[in-house]
Amino acid sequence: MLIPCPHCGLRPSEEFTPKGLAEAPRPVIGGADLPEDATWQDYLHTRTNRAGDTDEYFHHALGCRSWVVVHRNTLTHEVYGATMASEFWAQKNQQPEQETGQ
Amino acid sequence: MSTIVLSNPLGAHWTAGRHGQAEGEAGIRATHAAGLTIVEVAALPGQAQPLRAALEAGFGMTLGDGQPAHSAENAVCTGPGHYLLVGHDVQAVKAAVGDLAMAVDQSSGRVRVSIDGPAVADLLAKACPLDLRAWPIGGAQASHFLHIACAYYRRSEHGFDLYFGRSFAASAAQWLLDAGAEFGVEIG
Amino acid sequence: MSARLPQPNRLESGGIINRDRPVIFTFDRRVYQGFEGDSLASALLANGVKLFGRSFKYHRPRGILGAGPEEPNALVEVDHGPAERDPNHRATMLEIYEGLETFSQNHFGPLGMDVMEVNDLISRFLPAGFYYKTFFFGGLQAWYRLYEPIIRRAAGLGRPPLAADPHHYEKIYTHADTLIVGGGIAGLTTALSLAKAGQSVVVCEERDRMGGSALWQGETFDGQSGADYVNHLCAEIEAAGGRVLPRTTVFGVYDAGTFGAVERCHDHLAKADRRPHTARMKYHRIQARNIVYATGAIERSVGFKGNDRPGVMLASAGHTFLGKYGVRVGERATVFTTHDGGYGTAAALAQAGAAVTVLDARAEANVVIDGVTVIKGVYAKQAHGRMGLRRVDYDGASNGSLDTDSLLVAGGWNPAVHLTSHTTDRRQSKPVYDPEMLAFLPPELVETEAAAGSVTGAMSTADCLTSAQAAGKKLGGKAVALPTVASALPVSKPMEMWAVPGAGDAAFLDMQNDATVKDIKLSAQEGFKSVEHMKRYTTLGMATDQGKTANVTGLALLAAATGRDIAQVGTTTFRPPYTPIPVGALAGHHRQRDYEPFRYSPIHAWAEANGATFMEAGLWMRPAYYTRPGDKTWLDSAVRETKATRDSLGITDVSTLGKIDIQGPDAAEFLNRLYTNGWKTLPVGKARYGLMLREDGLVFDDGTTSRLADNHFYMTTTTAHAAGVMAHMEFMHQSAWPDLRVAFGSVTDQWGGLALAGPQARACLAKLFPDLDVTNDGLPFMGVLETQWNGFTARIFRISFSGELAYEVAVPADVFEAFWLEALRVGAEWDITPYGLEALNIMRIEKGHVTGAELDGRVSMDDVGLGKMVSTKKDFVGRAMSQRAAFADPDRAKMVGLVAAKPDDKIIGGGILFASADGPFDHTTMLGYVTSVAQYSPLKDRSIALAFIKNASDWHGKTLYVVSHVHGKSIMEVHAESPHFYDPKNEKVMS
Amino acid sequence: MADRYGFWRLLREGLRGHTGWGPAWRDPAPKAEYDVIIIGGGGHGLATAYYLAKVHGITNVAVLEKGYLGGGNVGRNTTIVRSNYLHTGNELFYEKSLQLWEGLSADLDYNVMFSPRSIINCFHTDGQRDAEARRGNQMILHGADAVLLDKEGVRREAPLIDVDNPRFPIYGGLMQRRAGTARHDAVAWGFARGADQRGVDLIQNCEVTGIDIEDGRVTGVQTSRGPIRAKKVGMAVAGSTSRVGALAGLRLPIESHVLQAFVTEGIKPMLHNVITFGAGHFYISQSDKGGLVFGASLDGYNTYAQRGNLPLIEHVMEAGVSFVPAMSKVRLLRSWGGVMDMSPDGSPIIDKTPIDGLYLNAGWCYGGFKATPGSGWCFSHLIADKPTHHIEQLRLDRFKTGYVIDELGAGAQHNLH
Ligand SMILES: Cc1cc2nc3c(=O)[nH]c(=O)nc-3n(C[C@H](O)[C@H](O)[C@H](O)COP(=O)(O)OP(=O)(O)OC[C@H]3O[C@@H](n4cnc5c(N)ncnc54)[C@H](O)[C@@H]3O)c2cc1C
Ligand SMILES: NC(=O)c1ccc[n+]([C@@H]2O[C@H](COP(=O)([O-])OP(=O)(O)OC[C@H]3O[C@@H](n4cnc5c(N)ncnc54)[C@H](O)[C@@H]3O)[C@@H](O)[C@H]2O)c1
Ligand SMILES: Cc1cc2nc3c(=O)[nH]c(=O)nc-3n(C[C@H](O)[C@H](O)[C@H](O)COP(=O)(O)O)c2cc1C
Ligand SMILES: [Zn+2]
Repeated sequence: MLIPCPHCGLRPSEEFTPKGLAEAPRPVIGGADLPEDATWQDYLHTRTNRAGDTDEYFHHALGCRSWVVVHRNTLTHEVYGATMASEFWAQKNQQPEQETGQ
Repeated sequence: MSTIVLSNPLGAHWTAGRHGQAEGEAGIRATHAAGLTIVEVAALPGQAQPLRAALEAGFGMTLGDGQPAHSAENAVCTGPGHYLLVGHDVQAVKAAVGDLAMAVDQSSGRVRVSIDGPAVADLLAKACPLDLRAWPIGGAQASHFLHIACAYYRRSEHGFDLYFGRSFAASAAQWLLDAGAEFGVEIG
Repeated sequence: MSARLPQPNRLESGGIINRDRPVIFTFDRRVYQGFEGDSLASALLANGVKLFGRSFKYHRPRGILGAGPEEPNALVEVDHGPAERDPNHRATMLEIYEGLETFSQNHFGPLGMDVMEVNDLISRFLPAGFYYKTFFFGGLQAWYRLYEPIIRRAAGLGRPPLAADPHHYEKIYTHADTLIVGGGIAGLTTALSLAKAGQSVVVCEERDRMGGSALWQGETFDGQSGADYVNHLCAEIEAAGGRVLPRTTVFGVYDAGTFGAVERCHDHLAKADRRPHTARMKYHRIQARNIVYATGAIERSVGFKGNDRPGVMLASAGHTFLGKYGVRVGERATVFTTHDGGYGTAAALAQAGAAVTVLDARAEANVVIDGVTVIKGVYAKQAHGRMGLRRVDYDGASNGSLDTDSLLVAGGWNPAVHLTSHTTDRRQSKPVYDPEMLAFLPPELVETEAAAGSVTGAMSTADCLTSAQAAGKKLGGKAVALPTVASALPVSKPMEMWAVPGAGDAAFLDMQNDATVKDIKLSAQEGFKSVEHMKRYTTLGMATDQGKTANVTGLALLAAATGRDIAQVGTTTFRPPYTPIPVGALAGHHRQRDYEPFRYSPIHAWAEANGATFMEAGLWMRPAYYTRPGDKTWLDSAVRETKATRDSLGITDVSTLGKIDIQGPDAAEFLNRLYTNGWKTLPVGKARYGLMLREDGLVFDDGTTSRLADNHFYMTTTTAHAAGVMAHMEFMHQSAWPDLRVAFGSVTDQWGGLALAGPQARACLAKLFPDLDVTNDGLPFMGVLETQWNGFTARIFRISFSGELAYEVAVPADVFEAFWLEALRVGAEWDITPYGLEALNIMRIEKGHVTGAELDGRVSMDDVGLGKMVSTKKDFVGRAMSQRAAFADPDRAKMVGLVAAKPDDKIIGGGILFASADGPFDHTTMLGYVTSVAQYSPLKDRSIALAFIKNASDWHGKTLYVVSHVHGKSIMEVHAESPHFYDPKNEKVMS
Repeated sequence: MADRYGFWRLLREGLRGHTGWGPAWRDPAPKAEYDVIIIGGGGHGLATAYYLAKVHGITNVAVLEKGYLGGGNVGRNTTIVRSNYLHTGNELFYEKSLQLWEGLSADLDYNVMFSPRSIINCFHTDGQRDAEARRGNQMILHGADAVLLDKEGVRREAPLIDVDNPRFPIYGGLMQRRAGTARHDAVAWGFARGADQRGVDLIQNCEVTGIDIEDGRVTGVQTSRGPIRAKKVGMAVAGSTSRVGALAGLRLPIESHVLQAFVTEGIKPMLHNVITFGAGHFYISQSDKGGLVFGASLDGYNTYAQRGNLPLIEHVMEAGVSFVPAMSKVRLLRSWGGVMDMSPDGSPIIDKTPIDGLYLNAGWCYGGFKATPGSGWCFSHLIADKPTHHIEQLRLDRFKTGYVIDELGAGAQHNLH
């Protein structure tokens, strides 16, 4: 598998460490308040785990050390692109979610 | 001060002279630069462009664009807004980057081995996953050398600088000699 | 050059072997001669050898079926000796060289008299899956001790090597625009078309040379022989910058244009000719935008009784031995064919002087060849001749018997579609059955793929060339001038005959695994109707050849047995590797010593020279203890080092700790979010102990972090977690808090660090830094100073892991060895003693400090007594989840200290705690467990330990029992107390 | 039972040309309604149906399988059976399962070839030894067996292991003698035949495409072969858990990852035990046919494709040759993958769902083959409203409460387990 690191370009997957699906952002907490339990469950444990298009965290550990969110298909292993993790959630908030995959 | 002997990070096998295949011209010539100043610079969020401008202004270098990115001979780009500045005074670098970036001395932390010679492409094909055809002279890439993280800088058609973490350098040196044995390695 | 030995089946001329280079080799210790360019199979056939091996299950005598990688029968062992022995070489792929030694396999007794052949006699009791139905009488022990060992001994083919492989292997990253798989005429033509268009191409050919069928079919190309024309094509491809790699099997297709190929570099060379420093095999990880499947087609046999007898082979194999090697496989040959193609082989054999009869399954066939008898409308009913074919019975429109020494079967062609379906899920399509061609053809290909040659179902060479032209065009190639082919090879579609009427027992499909026509029927009868069930039940296609000649026939017969179409039945899944490849070839360089890199401290060489024994942690080699004269055991060393430190002065290397430099206006805020405690108020010039949780609320790592300036921190982590902490920080910063104005980098390798510990630590430090105020006021506990040592930056941290008055001093790694030696020199006055991890372990256990043994990823802050280190005024990683019910459960085990009741007892790590020595010992009565043990604590003059136990503080002052069943059910009395045995008020570290 | 297997039967059939063997299971058309539907004809689904019929007398049961029986992970795993767990939540369950394995062939009248050839987990440091000693002790306290071997003990048991490995020397190993391997396909087929004989309908090529729920209660399923009503529905779909769960509107704590496995050409016996190489997450055994069967860790990325990629393959081979140097020349015959239902703590879930009558059996990661009989046993009890203590801690809500069962201590990241 090749992963298009936004900084480095197409690189073989062994340079990356995958972490898991990026389905929900880390809940933001103001001060000492705890968020709803469900948001934390969504962040840490529960997953839609779609068979089709997904977003997934990869760390370019043997490369530029960026965390990237890779947009890919879990049925075909097609990779559509990748976004820097640092930009991913901000961009996501701007665009209404497009429902793709199955 | 100058009486202090810098210790050799490359291990006992890295000795001057010919290694591996002994006949003919050495396929690989390798050198290690001891005592080189290396400063790691990392831009704060949003400051990558200003940092680049500051480096270009401060050191009169041109940092190219595109992939592989933003490198000059003594400014090796290893990540977004991330450089190894080589051969510059540590304080001068700190002064140049000011509040735009982290700057930290890595002169001891990184080891540079430079390789050259007709078999360099064949050697790299054993160790580095990157396609040399898409790698311009003057381009830097952060990748790996066999299993060891390595930042590369391409100086010329056959000339590459390899930057390893110091604690890995002895294994890297050993593996470089293993992979190069077929071609003959001359350590200068 | 040695004398010529007779080779009875070798023709005077013909073939592309080098007759000027005779080669001597052995098979089962008999000496034979062949020629350079021979395969073991061709050379032995030339010498009249028919028997090559024994089948897997019934131990039937077997000869040669194919001439290439499809060969199921003729597997041999090469070389001997525990390390050199190399089993399961296909004789058809093994090139002979001077001095080659080969041995037949899988027989008990000589190859000709294998006692295991009784299996063949009782084969009627050993149908497919027989073992599922029996062998359970007597229960588990009977199976394990009685039946299974018998099955095991019988299983397997070759004998395994029993020592490390002396050869070396390499991985090569190979890049190209287009990979062409198959160096036949089609692959080469496509390659040339692409190379001419400026693409970089690599052509991989599994066999010993490029050319494929063109090397034996006897056709001419613009008047040139096949071999010459192939050489011409290769030269042109190379001239255009392309590469051709013979002896290179493309074994698998992976995602995004990644392909695996293995090149055999040594196996064909005499040992003296193998260049030193070069690899036996090269594994090419190929990255290419496009792929061309030009893999050709593999011939199939027909199911009839005795179709496995030595002397029965595929027509294309017999033809290859003749055309490529100049070996005539028989004098009285019979060709059994279902299509016109068999006549080409018949003609070639007749021309070579054999008496040939063709049995044509078709009633109306109209190919006529001079001197060849043709019997139409008949099929081979049974072949006779246990050790070598003698006779074949035929039946059908007429019946009779023929005396014959070779039977060449042309049952049709199976395009080698394997690679096209390694990533079927990518296209959601599988190979498609073409009922006209009676073959599975490649599925519809995507734009980066093309297929060329007989793999597409094209039959004549001219059609193959046209398809190659088209494949080149699809991928952007230039037109190439196609040669005029002069061919005497008739082609036609085959007649559908998978097995002859009445075939059952002893009509073999999978020759190696002995799966018969009958087994397929039985499988269907027993409800194993899915093709995958049939495969697994009969093991058809699961042998070393992966059913290259058998699979399609098997599923066609299954279709018939279950009343379905072949297309409905479908194929089983093709999987990598295409043909078997040594495990070692894929491991390449990274094995044993070189499995992973070592990380070395800057004083590694010094430690090695000074008696250190090392311990691995996070790839680092860390000194565990230094053996000195008088130390009898490691414990002697560790206790000596401990006492010296506690009494006077110890020194240890802490260079391996993870170190992270953190800078930026939000650095303190960043730390606040990473650590559980507060960081904003930490003054410049001070260090603080910090605990990091994972997001699930459990402890991740600990360490001290120092504030060097308002916006500048220096963090340390444990050695084992350094890489993980760095990745975690990068993740949190980039994914959760990208706006925090902070940047950081690992400086682990930049700094060498040592700790001076013990009552004389301050005196020693003062001597190292004479200009510095290192008094308790000048450098108080948790104080940090940055200074110079011989012109190099030095950082001094007054922190202590050992529990003694201690300082950690870091200097750049380049000068660390010099600094270390200097410390040893000035410390000599106080008998400075280097100590390793074992002594450190004793001291930190005495002090009640935790390490990875306690922080095992399952404990909370509270569990290790650090629950107070939580700032409730802020968010931090793990805070939310540590509010979950389980964290407040009073039953959670927490840390406690243990002291052995008897001075000579050594507490056992991993022992379980119970309240009573009398049991019962089970999971309901267990209270806790031991994590870290000091086998001897000078402080307590006996063994002590850290442990976790329910209601920990209730146990202080009470007696417990450490029980370890895995240590001979040892039961040991211990006393529980606070884990902070040593200097609980921290007077020493503050002194 | 009418169609009993055994030596004499084989002899008789051998003499009369094997014409008397009936189908191992029927090929029934789905009925309109069942008491219980099990989704998934893998090991767990088939075992659940078998025990529902055998132990609870509930025979109006259908197992719906989208492909062919046993074609999922039960048919593609490395067949290791063991009960060497640390935590009570797992050990109670897996030891029960191991005990069922020990009598399984006789119980099923089908030779599943369970072979207690022992497993040895090798360790490389003193700290790891203590952790393994603790595990061994806890196993014994739960009624299992364990032996702590030193370096020489490992050498004796498995002479081809490179215990003196210069990179990661082996200090010793934790051995469980009762552990071993079984013939994967036979397990699926044996349970299938046993269930079928007791009246269970095994329906192949029948994909569940919807789960019908009325008023919070399950009423049936939609399938590629039409709707089927049911009073209770049990999910045992391993790698497809999230997809099937979604049909009932459930979002579950599961990611799908691929684990690759490898088999070499058959060779004469060279390894007796199942052995694992801690430093490389590598494990290996030799099958009765003579193939070395081995694997290591996940590829790491999420996928539903039953295949992996080269970087992991290279890693596995490197670890293998480092651990068992003699395997370098042995040829790899085939490699494949299976889709794992990875839970956040690496331990399974056998529990009710928030929907009445819908039951969940999932989270098997790469350890569910050994669980097959135990899982079927416990799941059938749960569905029959007689839950057993073995699954007390394998709860779905444990991620909310924090009572996770984390054998590795790796934390809430699915692909680390
Ligand atoms: C490579 C590999 C190695 C492994 N090694 C081991 C090991 O050594 N030891 C061990 O204990 N475990 C091992 N495992 C894990 C073990 O195989 C699994 O955990 C276990 O088999 C899962 O349970 P199962 O048998 O019921 O799953 P499966 O056999 O996968 O059964 C699930 C079934 O559900 C079906 N299904 C899915 N969706 C639907 C639908 N919508 N409708 C109808 N049917 C559906 C599937 O087709 C499948 O047949 C390994 C797994 C793999 C992949
Ligand atoms: N009637 C038919 O279907 C039929 C059958 C056989 C041959 N032919 C003749 O074959 C010629 C066609 O040439 P072609 O090039 O299509 O086939 P070919 O058989 O000549 O060449 C294919 C080559 O691909 C190689 N190969 C296959 N899989 C490989 C892999 N995974 N890795 C590396 N190499 C691999 C084979 O070793 C073979 O040499 C024509 O002359 C045609 O007449 C036709
Ligand atoms: C324990 C075990 C042993 C296997 N042995 C063989 C074998 O000897 N030959 C073979 O071709 N495949 C063997 N396989 C692999 C199967 O052929 C098949 O690849 C696997 O079950 C996955 O199915 P799939 O490839 O059809 O997807 C074995 C599989 C397992 C689980
Ligand atoms: Zn990158």
